[in-house]
Amino acid sequence: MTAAPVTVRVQRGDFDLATEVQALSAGRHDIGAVVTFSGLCRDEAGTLSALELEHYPGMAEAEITRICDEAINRFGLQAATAIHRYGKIAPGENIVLVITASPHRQAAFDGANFIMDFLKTSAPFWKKEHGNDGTAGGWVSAKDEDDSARDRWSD
Amino acid sequence: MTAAPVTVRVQRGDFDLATEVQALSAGRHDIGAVVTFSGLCRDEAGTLSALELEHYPGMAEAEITRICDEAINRFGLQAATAIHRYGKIAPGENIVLVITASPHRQAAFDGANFIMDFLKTSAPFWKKEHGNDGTAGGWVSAKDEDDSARDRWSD
Amino acid sequence: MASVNLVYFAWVRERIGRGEETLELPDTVVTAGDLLAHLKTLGEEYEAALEHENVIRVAINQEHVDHDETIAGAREIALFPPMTGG
Amino acid sequence: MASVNLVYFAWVRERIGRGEETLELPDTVVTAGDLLAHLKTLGEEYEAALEHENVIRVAINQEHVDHDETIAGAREIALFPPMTGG
Repeated sequence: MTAAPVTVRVQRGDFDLATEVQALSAGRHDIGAVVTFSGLCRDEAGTLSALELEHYPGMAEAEITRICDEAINRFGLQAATAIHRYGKIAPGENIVLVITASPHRQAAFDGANFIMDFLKTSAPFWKKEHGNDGTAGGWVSAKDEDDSARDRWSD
Repeated sequence: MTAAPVTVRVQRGDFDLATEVQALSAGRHDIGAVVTFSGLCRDEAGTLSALELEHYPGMAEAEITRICDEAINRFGLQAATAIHRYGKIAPGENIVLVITASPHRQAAFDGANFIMDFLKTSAPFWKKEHGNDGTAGGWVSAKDEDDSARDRWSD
Repeated sequence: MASVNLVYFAWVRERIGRGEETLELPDTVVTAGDLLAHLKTLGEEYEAALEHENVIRVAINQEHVDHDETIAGAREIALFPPMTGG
Repeated sequence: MASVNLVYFAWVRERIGRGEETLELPDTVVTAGDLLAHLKTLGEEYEAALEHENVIRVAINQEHVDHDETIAGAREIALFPPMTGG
């Protein structure tokens, strides 16, 4: 197990990047690198009114915490934060935030990358598309490339 | 050459992470992933009063811009920002910020990682340590591992 | 017969037509895979939801399990499609 | 003889004792490496600064160059140690 602080939240509302980075790093002099990943609702075609994120309350938090703990142990992170939103999210809005801190840069990069790969493939969230024309579109399909991205971390 | 916006600044004062991310992504619906890297002044031993960053004015901006342009072309980034501070920087303070944006997450991770590796080894900055006891310590030595990190991007 | 709470998400929930239910399971249902097979006998909504059994993910007490794992001790079993968060 | 602006940084600057200067270079100085060799004849402060020639980085008109590159057309030549930013 790890003594590094882990912050995990699943919430409807938006998050503030600067506030979360500050909470993770303020007052510490031992952190050399902080990496953040923000995942946004993307709509290049202009046909999307919103993504609707469904989640499994309880398990979502538990699974993300397991992923963060694993990343901390594997990469020697000093802290990790993961926040995932649910509900309707409009194009351009935030969906997910991951923050990692470490003494040196590569661990922070790898830790955030690892957390995102597992979050995509094992955290219980599902996306449904709502179209600009009022239609409730289909459920987004899981991508093989997300499984491949996860599998590259296997030893 | 690239049409993706590049923001490069070399400045004495601090930067604000949220402001810079906002400037890069506001009003866009085509960005799916934003990665930020913050490099901080680290002092685990508690013996450092400050790092002093010297730079080569003009070339520092030009070289960082070249690195960002290369990253944009190589990884298909939608935008890149790199801000590097100079002057005296106390433990816990920011030294450098890199931000990348792309449709999908791996390009944003790789782009920020690439920019940091080249920024470390080819942007004209030099660090000098100032000790808590009033001594001006030595110049920080370049690390072989930074050259190795850069060289892994060679095709 | 054991009683277990079942929860469904995303298109599994939509096709079955409810988000949760409590069912009595016959003793012949030992593994998660057995559970899926049993549910498919309960009506066409279950058949439609679980048609492609191999893509259905199962969590017991909020942890992922393979289809061949036992459901013994399960308070809550969740069935859902592959995840698409992040 | 060509006149060129030289700029120095970090411990190269400290050891030479100044941050910039303009020098007339003899025509025998063709490459960046020739320049380093020439400077080392100008006094012990240059010798101390450039003792380990292979670690000294050279930039011409604010772009990195190898020691075997020509300095023809240089308006500004910079000499400095390996970089430690970021």
